[in-house]
Amino acid sequence: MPAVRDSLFAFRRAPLLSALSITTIAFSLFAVGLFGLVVVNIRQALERVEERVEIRAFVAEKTPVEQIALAANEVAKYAEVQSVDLVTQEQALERARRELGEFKDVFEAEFLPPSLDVHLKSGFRDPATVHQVADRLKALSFVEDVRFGEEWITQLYRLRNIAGVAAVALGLAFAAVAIIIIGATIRMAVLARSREISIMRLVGATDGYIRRPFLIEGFVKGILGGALALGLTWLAIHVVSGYLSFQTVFFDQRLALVGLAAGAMMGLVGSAFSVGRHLPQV
Amino acid sequence: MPAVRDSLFAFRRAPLLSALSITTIAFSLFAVGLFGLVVVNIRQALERVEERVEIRAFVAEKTPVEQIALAANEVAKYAEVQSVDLVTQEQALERARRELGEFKDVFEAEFLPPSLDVHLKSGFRDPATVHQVADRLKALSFVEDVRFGEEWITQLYRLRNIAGVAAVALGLAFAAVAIIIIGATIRMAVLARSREISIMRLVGATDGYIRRPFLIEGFVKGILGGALALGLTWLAIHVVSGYLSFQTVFFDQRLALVGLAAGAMMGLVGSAFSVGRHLPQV
Amino acid sequence: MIRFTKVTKDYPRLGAALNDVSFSVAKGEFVFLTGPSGAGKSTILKLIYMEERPTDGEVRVAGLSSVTIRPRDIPKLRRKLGIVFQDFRLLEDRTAEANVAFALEVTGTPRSAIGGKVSRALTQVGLASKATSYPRELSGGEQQRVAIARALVNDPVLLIADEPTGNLDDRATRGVFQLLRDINASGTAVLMATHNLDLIRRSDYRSIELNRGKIVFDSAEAARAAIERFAE
Amino acid sequence: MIRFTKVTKDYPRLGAALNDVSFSVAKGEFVFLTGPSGAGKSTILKLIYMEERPTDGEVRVAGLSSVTIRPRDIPKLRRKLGIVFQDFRLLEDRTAEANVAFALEVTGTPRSAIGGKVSRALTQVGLASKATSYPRELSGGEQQRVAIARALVNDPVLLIADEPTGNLDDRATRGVFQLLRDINASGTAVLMATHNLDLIRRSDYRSIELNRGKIVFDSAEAARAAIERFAE
Ligand SMILES: Nc1ncnc2c1ncn2[C@@H]1O[C@H](COP(=O)(O)OP(=O)(O)OP(=O)(O)O)[C@@H](O)[C@H]1O
Ligand SMILES: Nc1ncnc2c1ncn2[C@@H]1O[C@H](COP(=O)(O)OP(=O)(O)OP(=O)(O)O)[C@@H](O)[C@H]1O
Ligand SMILES: [Mg+2]
Ligand SMILES: [Mg+2]
Repeated sequence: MPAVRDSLFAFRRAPLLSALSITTIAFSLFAVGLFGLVVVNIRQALERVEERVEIRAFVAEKTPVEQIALAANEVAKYAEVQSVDLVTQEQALERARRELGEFKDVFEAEFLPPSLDVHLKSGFRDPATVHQVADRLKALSFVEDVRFGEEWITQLYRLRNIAGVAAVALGLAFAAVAIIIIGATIRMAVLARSREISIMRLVGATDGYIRRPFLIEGFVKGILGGALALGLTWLAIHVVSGYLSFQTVFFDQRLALVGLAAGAMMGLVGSAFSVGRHLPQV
Repeated sequence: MPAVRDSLFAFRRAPLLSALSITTIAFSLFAVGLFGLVVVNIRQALERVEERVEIRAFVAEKTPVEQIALAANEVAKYAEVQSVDLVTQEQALERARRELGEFKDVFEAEFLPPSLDVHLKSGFRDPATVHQVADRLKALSFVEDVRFGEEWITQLYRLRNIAGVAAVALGLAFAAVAIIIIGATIRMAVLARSREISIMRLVGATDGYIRRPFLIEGFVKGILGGALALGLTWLAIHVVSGYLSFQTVFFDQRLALVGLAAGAMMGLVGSAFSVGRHLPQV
Repeated sequence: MIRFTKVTKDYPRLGAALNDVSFSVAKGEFVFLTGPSGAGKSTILKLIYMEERPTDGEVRVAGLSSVTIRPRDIPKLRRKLGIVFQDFRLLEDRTAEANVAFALEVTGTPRSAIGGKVSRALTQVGLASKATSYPRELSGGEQQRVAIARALVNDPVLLIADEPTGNLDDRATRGVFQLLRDINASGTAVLMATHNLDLIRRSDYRSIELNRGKIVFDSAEAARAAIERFAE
Repeated sequence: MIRFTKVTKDYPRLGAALNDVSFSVAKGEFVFLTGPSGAGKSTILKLIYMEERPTDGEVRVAGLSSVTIRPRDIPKLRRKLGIVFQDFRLLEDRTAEANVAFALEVTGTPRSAIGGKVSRALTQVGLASKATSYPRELSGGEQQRVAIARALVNDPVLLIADEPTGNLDDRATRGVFQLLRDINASGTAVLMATHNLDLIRRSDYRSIELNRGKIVFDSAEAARAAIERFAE
């Protein structure tokens, strides 16, 4: 196929131009990729944090243990509830010491009340549901007080929403920029080959024939750009996570393929658009 | 000056090519700028946090207040020390309640010892100095225990160092990328004008004459790219800080000028390098 | 093969480059097009391969009309033509060989057939030894012959040549002319714009002379008129 | 003005395009360079404006030697020359006017002087009315005349013309030739490569004929030899 050969020839003939467009595709996808990874990692972190969403119902001090255990069984049957832990006074102290860190020596007295610690099922950890469950717990006769870090849960969800919206917005913006840059590169390629194109026309080449190598060029560059972006992202994440020593997740195979496909699409769309617009002007 | 006219003419003749190179300069400076702002803001935040570096010396319970006050005066005279607060048992309890948030109802007993809270002068808040002062405090007869969050201070400094190194490294990397891209753009311009250049040579133009418009072009594009980058950075910061509602600082006038100059330099260096390399090949 | 009917061609600032021009060329005919610089010769050729469209009138070439042709049919027309341009139009970054092969690749000739056709065409114009030279390594006359080889290579039904001997010495000019005659003898119609009056005088092919966008002399018409006068 | 001393020029794959060529052209002389396509005419001209360097021997032009010249002196040499290229070398994206002005701008002529010189040169070649046309809007002959105007515009001491009448009809050819004679009469040396033997025959200027890279005839030498024989 001379079209393929032609488009590969374009790489040899204008290695810098080609490298530039691949690099720009790679950089835009790299940016999207980095951001995507931030999102992926934030989400993971959020999920881990979310698991700690719990409602703590403090029990009046003189309540018999049997009654609490009974109530615990009752609460465990709520549709939203994943598990219920009964925390005795000793366990509460132990935990407080752990959680309050450097002040641990300071806690001597047994002053923490026992509690029922309720974990919700995933999918039921949004502020509204938490509120609802908390209200039901509050209605139990032996419960003195219910705490669940309302502020904190709301903030968590707000952060997640911001991250999601930003991911989509930035992704779209960068894709647009990349397509524009590819279009510009193809336009330059068209201009650089304008003499060749006009001669092709004069010896009887069809528009499809003239167009094909540009499309293939865009497609191949897109794929290469996508692959480069994946490599860069992988490298960046590993360097960063190695340096700051925190755990990170990389894209799975499916997402990596999506990245390549996105590169190819960007290359194809950009070149198709640009060729369509600029070929008639040559 | 025909050189200036020629280089401006280049913008009209190849608006897309020009826009592309300006955009790439802008994007690279934008990235540097964003990162720079992150650094600036992290630094500011660190400074604020740093102010909270304090050494707390717990005093044996039966020590007379006069002796503590005397010691406090003594400690306040250390070269490294900014201020010394005497915290009584009641104040300690009050503070614990405030700091421990949701568990505040739980603290009933007066079990916290009084303490001397020592703040260090800025410049003396590094781990080594803090250690040293802590040791001197420990030597005081009535001091039972000294705490100063060693781990925390060390982490803080490590973070600051990472930020600094990353700023320089990323800044250099991006500058290199930008210069390469400008070089590529100028190379394309040289190639696009190769016929013109060869004709110029044949009618007696000197190399300096041929080179000048490319240098001016690079310079002007660099300035424009720098300006665009400043604008983008400003916008990005304001959008982000507006959305996440936290306080940010922008570059001062001097740094903004440095940004413009950096753009101009990048444009000039990139085009000089590229013209020097590719002109002889035309 | 070609029919111009009351063709007028205006260029934006110039006004009429051609003014009410009518003539026709039969299958297999050999026709010279002459006239001073700027008379409109190249314009007529451009109308034939439909790089330009007439402002008024109709141009018919190989069964296609300038009035009804769709843009996507123009490649089909051009594949039937061989064109030698006044300014050669060779690709600077391809060898002589590749320049000729180009015309075949574009029209989808199978790769296996290309090599043979290309070397035959280059041999015909006497440039077999320069097959792998780039245009800048060729003299002006050699470039012109590459351009001719490219026009010949796909066996056109009509060959259009715009000043194909402008850069050639007398001997090479006669060589190229002989080549065009041979092609014509094998059935291809030839339309050749030239300033070389010697060639026209020495052969007895039909010649059309243009001046300021009008046909001022057509040897076929003149002959017909003479015959008519003789018959009276 | 020009002296070639035992000049040989090899091209990479071709071998010798010029072989031991020696001749000289005096100040103010008019010399034709003829010979078949590929004989080496353009190569001699390229050696004169130092686009190529000889493989062996020495080329001296306007006091500068190919052996000792530094690259940065080449522009100085070219500013003294006017060159008409076989393939015109006009800038596609500039008008005729701007193409001519270009040669002046490049050499640092003050802007105020450019306009007048340009329109005078275009008038000389009969193209004043096409000053604002772009090359693609000009016929082949008109482009050639723009190229001539550009070569004339900076009053060169030596005018080099490579086939300047290849695209011109007889009348225009005579016009351009007359122009070159006028320029020559005002003291400029002219070296013109051409295939047009008519021109050479009709004038009695010196002519040098090349073939396969060697000088096979030089009318000045022939005349000297004839005089010597006569004197015997
Ligand atoms: N695209 C164009 N726009 C405006 N004017 C044009 C254009 N093309 C040609 N012309 C003008 O039309 C006239 C005829 O041009 P054409 O090229 O047909 O002449 P020609 O007979 O081929 O001359 P030559 O022998 O010099 O090649 C000329 O005056 C030319 O300047
Ligand atoms: N750069 C080059 N590399 C290799 N060979 C070359 C180069 N330039 C010219 N030649 C060869 O040198 C020979 C002489 O070329 P030159 O251009 O001097 O011929 P010419 O006399 O001007 O011919 P014409 O009348 O056709 O223009 C030709 O055979 C040509 O192919
Ligand atoms: Mg013409
Ligand atoms: Mg030549």
